[in-house]
Amino acid sequence: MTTTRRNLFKLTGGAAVGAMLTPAPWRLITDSALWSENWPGIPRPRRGEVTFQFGNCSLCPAGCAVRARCVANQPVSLAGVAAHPLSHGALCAFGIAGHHLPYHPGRLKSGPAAEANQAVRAALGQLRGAERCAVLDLRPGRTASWTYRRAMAAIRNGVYLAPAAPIAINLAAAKTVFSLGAPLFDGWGTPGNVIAARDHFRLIQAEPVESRTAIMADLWLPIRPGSEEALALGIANLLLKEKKIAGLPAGFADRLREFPPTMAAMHSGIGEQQIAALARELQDNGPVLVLGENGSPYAAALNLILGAPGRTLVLRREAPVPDDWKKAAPVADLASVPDGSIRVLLIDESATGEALPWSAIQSKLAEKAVVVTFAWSKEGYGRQAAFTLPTAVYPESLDDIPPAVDSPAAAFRLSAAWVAPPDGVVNPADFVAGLAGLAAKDALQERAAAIRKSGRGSLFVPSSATSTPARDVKPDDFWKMLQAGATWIDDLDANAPAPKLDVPALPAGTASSAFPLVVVVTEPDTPALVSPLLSKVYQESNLRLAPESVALHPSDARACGLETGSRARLETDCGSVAVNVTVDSDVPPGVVQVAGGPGIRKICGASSRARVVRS
Amino acid sequence: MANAMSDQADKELISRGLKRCSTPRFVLWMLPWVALLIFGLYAAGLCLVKGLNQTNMDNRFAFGLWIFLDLTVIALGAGAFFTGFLVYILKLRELRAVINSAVVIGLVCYSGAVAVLMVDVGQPLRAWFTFWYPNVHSMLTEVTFCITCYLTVLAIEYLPIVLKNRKLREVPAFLVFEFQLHKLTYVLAGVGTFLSFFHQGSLGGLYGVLRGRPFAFREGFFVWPSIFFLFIISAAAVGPSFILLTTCLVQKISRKRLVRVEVLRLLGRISGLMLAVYVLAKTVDTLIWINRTSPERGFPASQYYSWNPFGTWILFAEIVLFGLVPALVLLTPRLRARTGWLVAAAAMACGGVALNRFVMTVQTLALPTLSFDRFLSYAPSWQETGTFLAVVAYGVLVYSFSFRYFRLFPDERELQAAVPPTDTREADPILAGRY
Amino acid sequence: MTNPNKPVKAARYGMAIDIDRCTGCGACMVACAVENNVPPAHAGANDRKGITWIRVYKVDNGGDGDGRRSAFVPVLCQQCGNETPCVHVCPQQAVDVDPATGIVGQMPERCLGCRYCMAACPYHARYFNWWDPAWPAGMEKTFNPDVAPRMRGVVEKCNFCHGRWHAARQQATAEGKPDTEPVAYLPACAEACPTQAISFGDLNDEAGVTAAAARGRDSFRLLEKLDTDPKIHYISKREWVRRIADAPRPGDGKESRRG
Amino acid sequence: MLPWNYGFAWNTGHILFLGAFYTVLVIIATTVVSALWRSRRSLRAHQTEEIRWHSDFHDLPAADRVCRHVLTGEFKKRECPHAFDCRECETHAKLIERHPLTVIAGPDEDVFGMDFPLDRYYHRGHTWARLEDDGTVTVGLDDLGRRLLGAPDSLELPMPGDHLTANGTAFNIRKRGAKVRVLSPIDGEVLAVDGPAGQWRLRVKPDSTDERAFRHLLRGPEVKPWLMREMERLQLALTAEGAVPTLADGGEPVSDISASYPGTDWDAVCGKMFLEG
Repeated sequence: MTTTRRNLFKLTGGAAVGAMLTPAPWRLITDSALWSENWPGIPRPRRGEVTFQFGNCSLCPAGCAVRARCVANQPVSLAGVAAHPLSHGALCAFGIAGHHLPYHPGRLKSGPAAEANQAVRAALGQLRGAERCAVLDLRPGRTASWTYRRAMAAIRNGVYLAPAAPIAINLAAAKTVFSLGAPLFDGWGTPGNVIAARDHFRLIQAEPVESRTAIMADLWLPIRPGSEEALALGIANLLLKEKKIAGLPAGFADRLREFPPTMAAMHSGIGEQQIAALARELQDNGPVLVLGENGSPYAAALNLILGAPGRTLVLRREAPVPDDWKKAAPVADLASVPDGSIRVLLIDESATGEALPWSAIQSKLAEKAVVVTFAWSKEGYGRQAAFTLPTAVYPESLDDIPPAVDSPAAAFRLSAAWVAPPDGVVNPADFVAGLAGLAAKDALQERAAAIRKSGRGSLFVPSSATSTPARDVKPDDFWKMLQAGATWIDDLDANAPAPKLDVPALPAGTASSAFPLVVVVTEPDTPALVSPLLSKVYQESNLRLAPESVALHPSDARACGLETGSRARLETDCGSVAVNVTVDSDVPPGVVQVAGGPGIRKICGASSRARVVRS
Repeated sequence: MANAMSDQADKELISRGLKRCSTPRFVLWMLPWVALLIFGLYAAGLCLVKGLNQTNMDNRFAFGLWIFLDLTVIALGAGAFFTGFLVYILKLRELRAVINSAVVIGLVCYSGAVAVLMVDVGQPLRAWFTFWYPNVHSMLTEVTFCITCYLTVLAIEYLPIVLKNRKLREVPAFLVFEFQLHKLTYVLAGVGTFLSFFHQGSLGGLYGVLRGRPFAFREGFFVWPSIFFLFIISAAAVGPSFILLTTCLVQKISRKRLVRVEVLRLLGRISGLMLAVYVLAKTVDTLIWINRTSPERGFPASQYYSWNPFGTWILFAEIVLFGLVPALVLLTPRLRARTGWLVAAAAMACGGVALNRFVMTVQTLALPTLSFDRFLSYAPSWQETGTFLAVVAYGVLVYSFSFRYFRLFPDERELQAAVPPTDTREADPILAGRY
Repeated sequence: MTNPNKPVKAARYGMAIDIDRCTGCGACMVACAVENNVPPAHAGANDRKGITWIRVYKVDNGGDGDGRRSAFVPVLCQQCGNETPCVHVCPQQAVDVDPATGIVGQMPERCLGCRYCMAACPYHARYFNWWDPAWPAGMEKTFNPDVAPRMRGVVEKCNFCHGRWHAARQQATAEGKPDTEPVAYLPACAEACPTQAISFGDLNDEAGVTAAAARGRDSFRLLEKLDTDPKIHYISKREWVRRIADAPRPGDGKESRRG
Repeated sequence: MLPWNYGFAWNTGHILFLGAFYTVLVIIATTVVSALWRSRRSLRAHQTEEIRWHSDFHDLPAADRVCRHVLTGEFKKRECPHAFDCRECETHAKLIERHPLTVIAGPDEDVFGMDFPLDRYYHRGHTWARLEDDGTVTVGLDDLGRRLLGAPDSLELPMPGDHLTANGTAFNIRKRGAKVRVLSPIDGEVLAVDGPAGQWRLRVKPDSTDERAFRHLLRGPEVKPWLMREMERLQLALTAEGAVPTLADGGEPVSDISASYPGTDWDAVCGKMFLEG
């Protein structure tokens, strides 16, 4: 037959129809569905060998143990270590996403290290008279802290400044915990430890707002804002009826007289009988632990009165250090330094701890002072310092984590260092040691050796979840295991003396009318950087107050002319910071509920007062 | 000169003996709508390119303006199928006078709704999945299938109207095809009725089957909840009303008599009849729902109406004010005879059905289901509104075009004999713009 | 997933969440996002446009001042077992219930983004990708390889960490266990909860702690009367907390920032 | 959707749903295809003219579709079911059997001063046909038709050899915007076109000279009543187009009517008179 065009058409047509009858074309269409999955711009997860690594979280002083699931040695998810004697497997929201920090957009990757070094050396060269070179360490007790102290001892007029370490707390020993607004269940101490001990003590929370701790408490006393003092004194009144207590600060007795239970009831809004009952309970149901905001004299006083020292407040030995480290500068308090005397100030904020208001630091600086800060981001003192040098972030930096406040025994553990830090970062300890011509590269290893040599304590190995006496571990294994996330925990020495509890001086009372609002902190102190995924709790739900934001009662908000979402300045006597405002009827009137964040924490100290100004 | 020639060419396209405004005036009339269309297309483009974050919908208000208006528009477009059904199946020949217009309206409504739906879904490229992996238990599948089929039917029904154009008709092939296709229209009308019956219903079913939303959930029989049938009846009721409205509107704008007033009254009567049935059924359904369906699922019906602004007034407005009242007006010959009443009642009927669609869409989503979530509000973004305005403009354009060049109203020519054509030279061009 | 020809001992994975133990810390929400490669919020996102497969709500007893008491309730996909509302409405079978696990699965690659399932869900446990997902440069290194990130315009929700289930199943098979037996595993949220408030397990396993907790006197389920048979059981000793299971009561509509 | 697709199952739901869907598709497709196929067939069969006439006739207002026997008063009212093709109309056959139409040869009828000789058949589209002795048929425009169109602006006549169909287009005429096709009275082949301008005729060789072939045309006694009706229609058309009626007074239509109604839409008038709708 001849191939005319007509035949050709017929052929193709027939072929097409025939093809339709086979599954082939339909299969093709079905598969094309898969192609539409590859939506442009969506990164594909990497593949690789899955391994597990152990370490400790250095985001906060708790230093919880972490198990990282790694793909090709890159941590992709973090979890607690269940059997861990200190953290008991708990990990907070920040810790769980800690492995994102190296990729945080706000993270510093390079800085003027050379220039800073030059400037500092120049300044050191021309120190006049009593002008000092100071290191401000926000998380004392680390090996790095020892390096600083040694360096400062070696440098002329060197001073080592750090916040006073609080007395260790033995939560396990407490039968009653009376908290004056301490965030026991929200970022206090070691979360896992608190939760583990929870079933053994009765928790009484006196706080104006129903914080997470208040919700978890056995008894919540919704006191009037700023009336912690009144309540404490009211209770102290009742407790002190019979016995006299030594060591109470000057003027305490006078202040006590101002607050008989009736007054306390009037101020705090808690019934007089209830206060009496509370006092009785605290007396009968010991051992008692009274917690207040950091440096609250009233909590300390009550602890003293109730005989907490030696029972719930214990003296903690420090982890051993090499003997040749002993000639080190003493730990000094910033307040003890005369004003205008610091010529060179080196601030290490790479390990978050208690933040000091810049105003307090500023007054101590000499003119032409050189301030260098070592930080993850520009958000901290970087705003004021001349030089901000980037440091390795968690989980890049190899550092040790001192025991948390609720750890009665000394501990030594290393922060996780699973990810290689960028080239631009500086190790603050090395920088400072360099100034003093000190070799501190292997400080951690030296200290580990010293600890092992002491033969004290035991070593917990997370991979096997076993504790072995330190003396049974081979010296070089000891260091290896520490690097693999092991924790050394000191033995409790039975015959340790009760700690000397000195109650801080009472603050000058009478709130100034300039700051009408009482500051209530209900969010944990957030690290300088948090994973972008925390948006789940800050932004994509209203579970937590976002960093650098405050919540006000509708009436107060109206008074300040603010509504939800408006920008404002939070002002205290320590300075001011820009914040976002949320209006919330759950916040009692007269209270400004503040979130975490370096900015806010620097200006909001213990029971401070504030005002919110529209900006 | 060229202008005159193009004007002449344009006249050649208009059917013999029909008075239509001059070409420039027609262009003048179309311009604003074209502008609106372009704006709307831009808004829709934003939603397609940047994603649905351009809208004010959110996880709780998963449906918004678009779904509400789609439901309304499709209900109004039901005139096409219902009139077709009456003319070709029930042989109600009087309605021939509006059937063409009805088809165009139907086409506009359905194609517009489908277009908006394409913007509304997050992954329009996957629209065909519904046909490929259909979940036959989903009301939405039923809707998708029926609407696409019916849109095809409408397109085919529209074809003869186009081919009858005076110029096209000169092409023998067109002439013959139109003739043959017209002979088979009754088949399409039948299919259209079948399809419409199901998708109008399943549009209601969409909400009726939401077991998790006791406000919308209804019992029913077999797979169809009661709303399924309510939607069919209400659509059939409001379809003729909408044709009535549009016809009157076109008569006003074009200043012509297009259909005999008896036809309008007939439409009104049919509408009123269906509406009455609807109101009755709706009332019974509501009572059952309040007293059995809702309480059985743990939701006392009273609470739905205690969140402002959705008080019981909305129930009253839906059933009585915009249901019973127009139904009675349309069923009262004396009132029906008065064009004012006729039109007003038809408008109210349309409003009532729109309100019903609004309630089913917006109130359903606004009401809290968990004891600890809140009553939510929602306001459409300009992109959402713009997208819908595009559909409106598109509708006006298509209709105006069809009205100018095709015979939408067969009786127009005979009727124009009766009224001496008014001189509109000094009248406002848009109003006088008789397309 | 499972071979339908084999007789499968079906599991009914579920949770028993002890509200009295929940501190509202949010670890579960973050852990979930980490595990399932959920992107961080777009700048324009809020609590109504965000994606949190598990969301902790703050609830209260409606009291004022001293009488006010609150609690935290984690809400995730309730994995309804009876006429699952979302499954029946999806027009293209992007949602299904795995008979072997009872888990309600969402197939983002087949999802059209019509959001009908979201309208159908009484627990608001489904989330739509309103934006193109975006991560800070380099953060994609931390993706979980077992879960594919979703694209814009599709719905997603909790699937009891299906990736983990799959891994567990593979391991079981590798260990030579019959693949008709349910496997034990732990979703990210349950693993992350510092107070172990979330207990996860097979509800068919009568002896299991989860099943036992779910049977307990103080256990309840949200909107049980809707008869969707949710597999998330909540536990609280407090009577007022147990009442959150009921339909909303008008007048309680307090404008709280929480939740 | 298809048995080998994901999620397909041989259960009632699928069978019912997809069954219905496919049925609908098939019905729609068949409708369109059969319409196409039929039109192809009619095009092949050169039925275009016939179809055009039918579709025109279908669009005529009912008043213009009346049966010829209504004109003569035999019926009160009756619509022509055969599109003016009485050749297959039994009713017509019976009626003319009962009393045949006899043409009384005599002086030509004078109607409104127009001449309508009775020696010929008239088509309702204003053409006439006369059977010549040589068996050919002469076809021409009748007097009213001529007066309506006057001197045409343009004229399309068929070529010799073209085939005409009864009720099909005989020729097209343009006049003052009016564009009308004039219907052919009979089937036949055009032999020649002659005659002076405006007076031209078509000489047609009819397919059959049998009486049946002319049965659908008006004759003798039918002419006058028909013409009277035509004048009414013309008047109606003119008023509809807004002209002042002048014929009512029996005034004779001038040789070129269009000239006396400059304002009117002549296209519409002619369309009506030449049954083009």
